[in-house]
Amino acid sequence: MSHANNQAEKIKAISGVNPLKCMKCGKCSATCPAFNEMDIKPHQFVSYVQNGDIEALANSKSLWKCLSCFACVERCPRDVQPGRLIDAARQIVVRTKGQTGLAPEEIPELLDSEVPQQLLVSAFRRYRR
Amino acid sequence: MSIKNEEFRPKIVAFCCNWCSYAGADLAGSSRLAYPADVKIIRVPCSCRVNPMFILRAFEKGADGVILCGCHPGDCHYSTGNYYARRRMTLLFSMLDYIGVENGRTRVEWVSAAEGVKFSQTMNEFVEKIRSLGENVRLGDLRCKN
Amino acid sequence: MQELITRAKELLENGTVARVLGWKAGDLPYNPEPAYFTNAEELKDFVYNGFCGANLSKYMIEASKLEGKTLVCLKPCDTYSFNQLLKEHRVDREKAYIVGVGCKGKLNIEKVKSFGIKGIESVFGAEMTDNADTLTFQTIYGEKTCSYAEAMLERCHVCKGKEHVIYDELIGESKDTKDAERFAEVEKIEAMSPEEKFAFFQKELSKCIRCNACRNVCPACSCRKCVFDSTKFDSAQKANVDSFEEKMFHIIRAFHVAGRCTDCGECSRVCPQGIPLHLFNRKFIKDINELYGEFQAGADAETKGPLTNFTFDDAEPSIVANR
Amino acid sequence: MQRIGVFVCHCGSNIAATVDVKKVVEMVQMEPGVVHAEDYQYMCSEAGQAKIAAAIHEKNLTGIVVCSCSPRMHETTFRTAAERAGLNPYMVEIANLREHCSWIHKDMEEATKKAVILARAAIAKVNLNTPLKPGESLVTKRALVIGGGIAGIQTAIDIADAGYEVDIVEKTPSIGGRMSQLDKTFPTLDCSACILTPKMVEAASHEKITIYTYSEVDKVSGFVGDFTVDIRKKARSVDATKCTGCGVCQEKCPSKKAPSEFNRGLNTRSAIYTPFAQAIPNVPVIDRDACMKFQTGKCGVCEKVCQAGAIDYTQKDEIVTQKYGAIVVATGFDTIKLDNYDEYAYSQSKDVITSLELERIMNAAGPTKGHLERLSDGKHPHEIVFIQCVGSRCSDDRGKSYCSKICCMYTAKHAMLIRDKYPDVNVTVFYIDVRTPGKNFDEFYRRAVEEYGVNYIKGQVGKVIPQPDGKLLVQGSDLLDNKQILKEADMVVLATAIEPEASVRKIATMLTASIDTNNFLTEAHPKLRPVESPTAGVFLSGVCQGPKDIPETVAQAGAAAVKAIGLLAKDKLMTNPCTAKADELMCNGCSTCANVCPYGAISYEEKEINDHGIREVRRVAVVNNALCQGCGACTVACPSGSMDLQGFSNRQIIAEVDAICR
Repeated sequence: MSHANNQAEKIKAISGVNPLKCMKCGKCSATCPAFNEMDIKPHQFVSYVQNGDIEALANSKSLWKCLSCFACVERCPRDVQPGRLIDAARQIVVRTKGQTGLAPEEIPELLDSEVPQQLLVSAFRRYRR
Repeated sequence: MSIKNEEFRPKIVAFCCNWCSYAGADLAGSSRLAYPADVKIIRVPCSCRVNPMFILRAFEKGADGVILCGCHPGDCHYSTGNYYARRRMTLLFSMLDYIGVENGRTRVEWVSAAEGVKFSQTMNEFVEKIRSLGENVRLGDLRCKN
Repeated sequence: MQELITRAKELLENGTVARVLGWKAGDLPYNPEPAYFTNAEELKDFVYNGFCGANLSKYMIEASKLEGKTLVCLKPCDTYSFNQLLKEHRVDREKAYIVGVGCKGKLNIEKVKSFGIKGIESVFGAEMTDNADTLTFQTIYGEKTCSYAEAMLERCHVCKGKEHVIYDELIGESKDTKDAERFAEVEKIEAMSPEEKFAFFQKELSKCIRCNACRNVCPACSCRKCVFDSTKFDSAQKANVDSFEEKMFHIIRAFHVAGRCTDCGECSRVCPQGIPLHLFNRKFIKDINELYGEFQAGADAETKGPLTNFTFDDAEPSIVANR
Repeated sequence: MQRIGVFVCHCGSNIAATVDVKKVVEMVQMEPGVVHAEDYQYMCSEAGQAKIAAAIHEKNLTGIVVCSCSPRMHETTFRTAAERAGLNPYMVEIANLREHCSWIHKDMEEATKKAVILARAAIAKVNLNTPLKPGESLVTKRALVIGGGIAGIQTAIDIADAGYEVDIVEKTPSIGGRMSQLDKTFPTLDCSACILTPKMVEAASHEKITIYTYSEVDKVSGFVGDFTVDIRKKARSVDATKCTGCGVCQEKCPSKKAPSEFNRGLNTRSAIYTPFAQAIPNVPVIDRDACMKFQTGKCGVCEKVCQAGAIDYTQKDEIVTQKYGAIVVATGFDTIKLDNYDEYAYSQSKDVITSLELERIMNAAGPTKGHLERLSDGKHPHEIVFIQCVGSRCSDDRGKSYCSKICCMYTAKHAMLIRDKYPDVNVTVFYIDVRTPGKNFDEFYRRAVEEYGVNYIKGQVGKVIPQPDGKLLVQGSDLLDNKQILKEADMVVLATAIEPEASVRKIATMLTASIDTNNFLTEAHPKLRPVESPTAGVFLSGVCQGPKDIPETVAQAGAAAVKAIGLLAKDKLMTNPCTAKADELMCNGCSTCANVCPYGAISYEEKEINDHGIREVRRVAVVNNALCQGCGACTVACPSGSMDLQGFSNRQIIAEVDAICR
């Protein structure tokens, strides 16, 4: 198995998402609040994973623009859950960089009372594994 | 008695209802979806035709596993047969478990006429399970063994 | 007991009933046996005491075919069996005059003997009128005593209650003798490993001599012809030769009465080999209660039995492996 | 002892390539009862069948085992062949050496071994077979159609035209169904009512058709050719024989607050009402829940104004019991509830509507008299957004997994009609795919785009946000431009998924007709028997079987009618002889078997029984062979084993078990 394929398989395994279920309706992109910030749009994300182009995803801006609000996950009619795919892609990138996670003791000093609750929650979602 | 070092080939009886599971088995056949030859199918009109006596009889005569296949709940050709079969088999299996027969020698699976793949998969799994359990010694009648 | 005899005489005399189905004294002080009485003269032998464990409801199948009504003495738990038979059209309600007799727990002579009380000549404390908690035995080795409760049949320790579920009149006081968990024994076996379970039943069932006493006494096992005597299953007249035979017999017997067995405990009471046969029936009852909702066979004569009923979302048989 | 002949088929190389057929022939000859065994290239061919016939004559065979393909394939062939040769057809059993053996195994030795075992099991069974004779049952020459929409109407007319009596049962006060609610129809744009009304009139005036409106099927018993059905005629509170249909009662009725079902609740109707002007019959009903007379006892206006004296407050539900030979289900569809789709703001804004509601708005008899206006403020809209696939093609439990099939076309229709009538209105359609297979369908859609300038955007809408000024902000995506779109609209129309009418579940249960997880009725075969239910004598017409448009519905309605006519044309039906049978000597009369019988085929008789010299009257089970379908549920429920199934008896199955485990 090639490296790219391997990465795609990993993303599927981590997210538990089968991108083949996508019927390309674009409801994820329609619903995404960070759409305009993204270079690779949520629905494209799914097909990138399907086609195994993880390299592009890893280098994309979108990876870090996703708010993990999971509106796309909630509304996707096919249970494809693009948000989870993005989350999984982040995991891959983070792992390759050797940053396996956030230590609990590091959290308090990173906290800012101005930070919105949702961001915190999504950060935990992102890093606690 | 069979020679010890020979590979264990279980005897497996599969009761299949005529309308769904037997047709599912036919579809597995026409789709060439292989499963071990250890499985022998008996056609019954409905899963509710299968008397616990038949299952115990099979074990008595040396079967190592018995599986019952019927239409999915809600799809019974006779509308309610599999619901009765479901209760009967649940209680029977529970009793077999209670008297110490290994779990897994009996199984119920709902297989529709369109599920050739499922039929084949189920049989492969079941044969695998029975092979791992080995010969049925707890229920067999020694006189019936070859 | 006297009240019972007086009333029976009255009903016989005024023609309400043609006979009385009760118990008469046996050859020993602790083995009364079921009997018919057709007149006041015969009623002199009538007894009713703590040893009258027999469930008389099954006798009503034959009695229903006789001319006239039969007065039948039923203890609270026996009335469940009667109801079940009624549901299955095996007895005729019109042919029965049910006297619900009081019960304060029935005695198990094997239990008494296990206390070392042997050579019994007479018993005190087993009469219905006796309120003593102690049984006193006059034996050839002198006077011996034991606790009434401890000498009770297993079924009385898990008593279904002192209420009669069907009757024409009630005579005598009843007592709820429940002092144990009904499913405790079943749970104990369920907790065993498969090997232990197998060993347990192997040991118990290997005692079976296929005398069919369990089958003959059981009010639910009332088929005109049992499948084990029938040519229709190629299972007829099999001698008890190997370990599988009696397992098959007892599993199928229990299965055939599943959902119909009232848990009257007669099978265990009459087994000459002392096999705890109720453990089979009670396992089914426990499963039925857990999987399909609480069900007491014979609580009424209308409700559909759990094996002739279903719901769309019943548990799958795989639940057995996953429990 | 039987004299059994075993015939092993090569099926060309299908069996013979994997199973050593000669070896099978050799092995089965050692089985008890076998007096003849041979193999042949194609047993099902005429020459093969001739071999069977010859052996029956020469060797006086009493039983046959054919080792061939699945019994589902050729059991009938071989049974017929045996019958022609003078043998009872039920003395034939099939060992399935193809689907269950040669096709799934590769190793010849292993497959041959298994083949021998399968043959042995069949031989063991035949040894216990007994000749069986099918019974006969008469066919009642009358059909019932459940549902009075276009499907039901068409089926009824076709059956009636063939000369058979037909009854239509419709639960609403008028026939007409969903089609009567439509404004125009695609792809011709002709007016729905204009083409439907003549059909309704034809059905109503047909001498062979009886219509029961405001009626429901209460109970069904019996079986193919001989169903008995209880029809509940709900109390109309109006005497149909006296009513002249003048309509004064509806005009004068003071309680006019009930939501109009016909107009999808977009406006109200009176408590006494006919659903629409062309209703058939033109006899109103009183909605007792909405009527002041029934609720408070004070009113009675309709009674006072009715010249014909047709109002009858004391009317009660009436049960009509009728016998039928065939039953056609034509219960139709409804749109799904949108409770699970909050993102489209259906419950928040009156200007977010379903397509069926738009039909009513566009219709001259609708709540806005045919004027396109916003239901919130009555204003003329300038921007309309259509959203496709709302609740269709959805793999979670919020919606339906299937494509509703008709939405692409009716949306094109709506878009086109709006642009045609109101060129000032901009129409935007958000789609996932545009699906237009069908004659003149794609051309129709292309016209909407090319001639009428409807703006189709590939991409789904994520949410609709009602604005304080009454506008609707539609946030969607344009996948081709890779843009997210924010569009202000005045109205949003949802192409809501369709689902089978909810009442079909109950009807399916009564008919013992199988139904799938989406509540669509199942066909006997998805390709080859698409208008028949697996339950004999029950046929499917229209959307109750699956989504379809009007022409398809009408075509299927005709097909269902033909199938029903084919049944009604027969005088007698042969019944399956593999039925349950109670052994009177062993029967306890305990009713356990009757409790599990799905067909009510078991009854009890007090019968004098001679049990080895003892004569007594006993309660014994009696099976009605015409009702029994042979499932065998009773045989297992029976504690004494007195109930047995002919053709699949306890001993036969045990013999098979023994042969396999030997």
